[in-house]
Amino acid sequence: MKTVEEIKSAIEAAVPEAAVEIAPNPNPALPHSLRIAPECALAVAKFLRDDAELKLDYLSNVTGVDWPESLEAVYHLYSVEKKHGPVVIRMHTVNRTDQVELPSLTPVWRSAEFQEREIFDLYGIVFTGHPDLRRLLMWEGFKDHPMRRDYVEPDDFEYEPTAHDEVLKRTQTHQAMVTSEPITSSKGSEGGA
Amino acid sequence: MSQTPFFENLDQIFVLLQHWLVSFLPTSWQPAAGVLLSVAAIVCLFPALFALTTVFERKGLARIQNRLGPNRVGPFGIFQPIADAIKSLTKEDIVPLSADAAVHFLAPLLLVITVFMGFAVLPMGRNMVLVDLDAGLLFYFAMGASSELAVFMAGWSSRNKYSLLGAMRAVAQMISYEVPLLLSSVAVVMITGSLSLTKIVEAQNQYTWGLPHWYIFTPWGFAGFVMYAIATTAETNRSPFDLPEGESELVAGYHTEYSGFKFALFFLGEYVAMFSISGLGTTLFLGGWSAPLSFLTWIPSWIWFFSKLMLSIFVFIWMRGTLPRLRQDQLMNFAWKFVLPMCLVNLLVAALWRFMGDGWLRWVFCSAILIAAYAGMGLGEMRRQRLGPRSYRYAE
Amino acid sequence: MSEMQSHSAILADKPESWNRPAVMEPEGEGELMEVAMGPHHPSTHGVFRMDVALDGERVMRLRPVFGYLHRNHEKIAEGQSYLASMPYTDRLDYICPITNNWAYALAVEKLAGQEVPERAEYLRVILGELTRFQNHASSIGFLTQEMGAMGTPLMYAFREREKILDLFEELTGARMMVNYMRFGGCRVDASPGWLERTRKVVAGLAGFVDEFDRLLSTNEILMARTQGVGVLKAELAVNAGVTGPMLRASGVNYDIRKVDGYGIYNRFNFRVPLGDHGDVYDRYMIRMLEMRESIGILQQALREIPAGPVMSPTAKLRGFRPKRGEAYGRIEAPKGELGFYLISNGGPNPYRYRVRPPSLINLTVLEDMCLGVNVADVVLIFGSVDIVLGEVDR
Amino acid sequence: MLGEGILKGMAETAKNFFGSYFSAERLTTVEYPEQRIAPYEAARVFPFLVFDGSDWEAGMRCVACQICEKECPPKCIFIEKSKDKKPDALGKQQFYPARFDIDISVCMSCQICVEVCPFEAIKMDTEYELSTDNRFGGLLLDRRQLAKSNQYYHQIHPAEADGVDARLAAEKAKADAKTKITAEAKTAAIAGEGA
Repeated sequence: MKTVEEIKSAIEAAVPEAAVEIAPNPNPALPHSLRIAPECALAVAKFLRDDAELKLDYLSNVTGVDWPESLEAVYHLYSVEKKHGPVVIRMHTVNRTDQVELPSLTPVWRSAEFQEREIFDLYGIVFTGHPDLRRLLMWEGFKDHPMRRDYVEPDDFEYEPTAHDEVLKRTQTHQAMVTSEPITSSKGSEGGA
Repeated sequence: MSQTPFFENLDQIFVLLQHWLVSFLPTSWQPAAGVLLSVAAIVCLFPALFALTTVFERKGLARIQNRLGPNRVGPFGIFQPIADAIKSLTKEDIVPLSADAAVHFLAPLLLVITVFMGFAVLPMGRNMVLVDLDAGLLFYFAMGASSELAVFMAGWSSRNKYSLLGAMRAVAQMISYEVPLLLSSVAVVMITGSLSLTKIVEAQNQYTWGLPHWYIFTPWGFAGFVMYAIATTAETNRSPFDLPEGESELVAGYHTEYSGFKFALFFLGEYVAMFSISGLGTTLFLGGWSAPLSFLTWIPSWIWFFSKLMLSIFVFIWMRGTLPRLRQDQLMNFAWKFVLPMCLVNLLVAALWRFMGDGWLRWVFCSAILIAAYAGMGLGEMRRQRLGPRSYRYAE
Repeated sequence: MSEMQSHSAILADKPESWNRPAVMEPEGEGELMEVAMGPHHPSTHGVFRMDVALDGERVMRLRPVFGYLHRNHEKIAEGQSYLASMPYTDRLDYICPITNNWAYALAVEKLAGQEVPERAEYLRVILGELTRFQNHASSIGFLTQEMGAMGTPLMYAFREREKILDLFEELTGARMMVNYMRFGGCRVDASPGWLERTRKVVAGLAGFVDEFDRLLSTNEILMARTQGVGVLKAELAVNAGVTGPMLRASGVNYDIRKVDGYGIYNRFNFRVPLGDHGDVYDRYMIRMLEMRESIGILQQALREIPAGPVMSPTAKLRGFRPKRGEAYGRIEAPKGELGFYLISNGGPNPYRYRVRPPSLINLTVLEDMCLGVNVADVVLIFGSVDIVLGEVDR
Repeated sequence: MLGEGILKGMAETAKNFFGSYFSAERLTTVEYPEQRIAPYEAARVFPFLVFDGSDWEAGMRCVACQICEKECPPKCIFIEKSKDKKPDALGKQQFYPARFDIDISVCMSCQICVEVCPFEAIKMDTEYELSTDNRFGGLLLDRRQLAKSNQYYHQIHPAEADGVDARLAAEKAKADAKTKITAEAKTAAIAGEGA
């Protein structure tokens, strides 16, 4: 199995226009990953899958990560034929608000189909070229993306007898909205439930 | 026939009882009253048997699956059907808004009525037959065939996709299996030379060396019985042919939209159909009410009839506990490409049997034809569909 | 849709049939019948829906709909400490909680560079293989249940599962929600009596597999229903990320126990059965054969288990803060590759916590396998994938 | 091939049918309300608070450190720390929980509170018949309902409780030795001062 640096040079040799950089992982648990510019991602992915030496034919895991300045999609690749891996590739969006498009890798690895839908659903990354980009876990018509760190939970009040900290605060704001009578501690709300 | 009068009376107890009761009435009323009494007896007896069978079925299935089964209502759970009856009577009777209410209401009634009509010609013991029709078998099949209408009415009127799919499956299946059902019975008619069910039983009620002359103990009778049993299972929508109700596919098939008492009627109809069709099978192939060994003839005939009936019910339950179900197209293929040809071969064999006369040669010859046909067709079909056990390799 | 065109241009030199399921055309005139199978359909476990378009009884289109059991497990885990997510992993694939524990513990141990004592590794293998055994047995039971076998095989499977769950309860205190593994070992040690009882149970398991074999393997109806149904080609299976017995039934030799040799699997002698047809029958048989291999592994592990501690002395329970960085830990769970992807920013909570659910990803090819088959086979194919909705929806 | 697979299966179910009447191995059902299985020693249902001695309030081991409240995955524990301090079993002045509630409708029996508790104050109960007709109040246990004696703990988890007692005794001995040393040092210091 090639090292990450060798893979990088192999990609650059095969796909000259590709912009690939190594994103270091401070932890020895997983090799450094390859950050790929979205424009050439499809070509790089195809190279990784079809290259006779790499043969990364199996895309195991696709996931989103919410960084403070951008959204990221992470792909974990293995080879079933050569039994090596993992190679981690990642892609960044430009920002977290309006430029959240990334190319879909579903045309190269079918296993990305549901996982990219899930990322679209939970993180709001729009995968261009995905054959069927709909929400996966949340329902159609749901607003917002729950896995983002700035996601605000809706005010769906649920009685909890041991409300404390955040839950108590939420309970109180909800009660303030619904009734004029605020509750002070958790025991006080027992009658209202 | 060395029967003591006591056992003879016991054998005829129901007949005597009926005569005694009717004798209080004027002579001109007597035939009608006699019939009414018998009808009442049948209409009471089989639902009771149905109630018992449901609890036996649940317990039997439970034991097959290493469970205890219902054991909470009464000793050994024997009163479970009463609790079930109360439950289904008190449940809300839901009719879907878009359903055709009249047809939706009539379907379970029609099913139950047609199913009970079949009992009119079944001899349930010596001299115990409601109407001894000369063409009893024909009447029976005519009645059996009309139950398909009820099933289709139920599926169609419910306006539910699962009901409709279930009804379509049920009708296709029941019509397909009607053919082998009839053809396997025809062999019996050919040998006996009569359509009267009483005559068919009489023909089997003879003994050689203490062994009975039941048709199942002949090559053609055995093959006919197997084909009849397969067709019966399909006709009554029992596992492994329970596609019309296939729970994992069609929720509950044609009675998806029935609840409460109407659902109970469907349930009743199905079980009573099972009794009646096993009763017919008993009559045709298992010697009806005749005893299995000549020295057992002192036991009343109706006991033999009902024992054989319950035995076949047990086999139904046993199969239900073991077998997965077939698919619709496989079921149809099986009917038309295997059971039907086998029935035709069996007709041929029955004819041979009749004309070859006594002797061991006809046993060998008839059995050989049947076994060859069975194995040839079965293996051919398995090979054509590429079915069979497989071997597996291991990676290092 | 210029974006789409550029994609197809890039892929033009190698047309891939596995990119999308084929589009089915109905025969003759007439409309398609849209049937929603689920979420209240008896075969869909109550929390799954398949929107099926039927031409007669033939499936023309199939859309799985998820999310009925979604509780955002990942978000919950990102809001609490590493340890507090351990009991939640029990509830992913609730048929095999031990392997979920194991995969999560493995990922965190990689992240923290934590060693695991020998005896704990053996206990993990023993419990993991017991879990695999009972999962395969009950999944075959569910499959035959959906084939209409009145639950008899399922009940036999549950009879054996009961014995295994009793062992789990005795050791961990709970039958299903075991919460057994910790980062750097296992929570409690097994007593000699427990090991002895486990040996006794394992000795009886082979007889149970034989019973299953007699009951089902040569049954003509089962063969007719499953052979040639729901065929999955090896290329598509690999490309779609299908793992576990389903992948091996398609003839692909990929078992993470062999490939990664995580834990101490390198020490055990076992074989990987492979199917040649990739149909439902192969999936069934691969599970049967894997059960037999599991018994072999169990016997070896129970013979060789050493004495010693079950928790590494360096393991930390309170104030556990792994190093910065990311880790991906994966194991061969009974249903396929179960992976946990963790990003740590050095804090007490994971920055990113991701579960790679085998059940969800194995369903990617559901439509491909179901197109053109009878509606009764949809249920069967769905059953042969062997999913648990707790893991699909998370 | 020709139906013998079906017959083999039928034979197998027949064996189970009759076997279930004779073999306890096959018929594993326990008829619950009449028959009960004794819970395993490791069994865990919901947590309870251990107290020493006979007075539940005085003997409560919990010092309201709130670690379990923080670590509880479903956040079902609610603790209010007392304003004052009381002497604990070792005679040290400690806070005590003015309120300690566990909502067992939320609790998922994971035992993490038990593992993280440094004071051996919270343990798992084996009592499982806890259904009540009061959905909210009945499933919210306060510290009075949660308090169970150390004898009870010994009764349900004998081996575990012995270990805990030994550990506590060792700690106490250490603490005693320490106080003795400090006391000696103190007296020595006083003596030194005097001299």
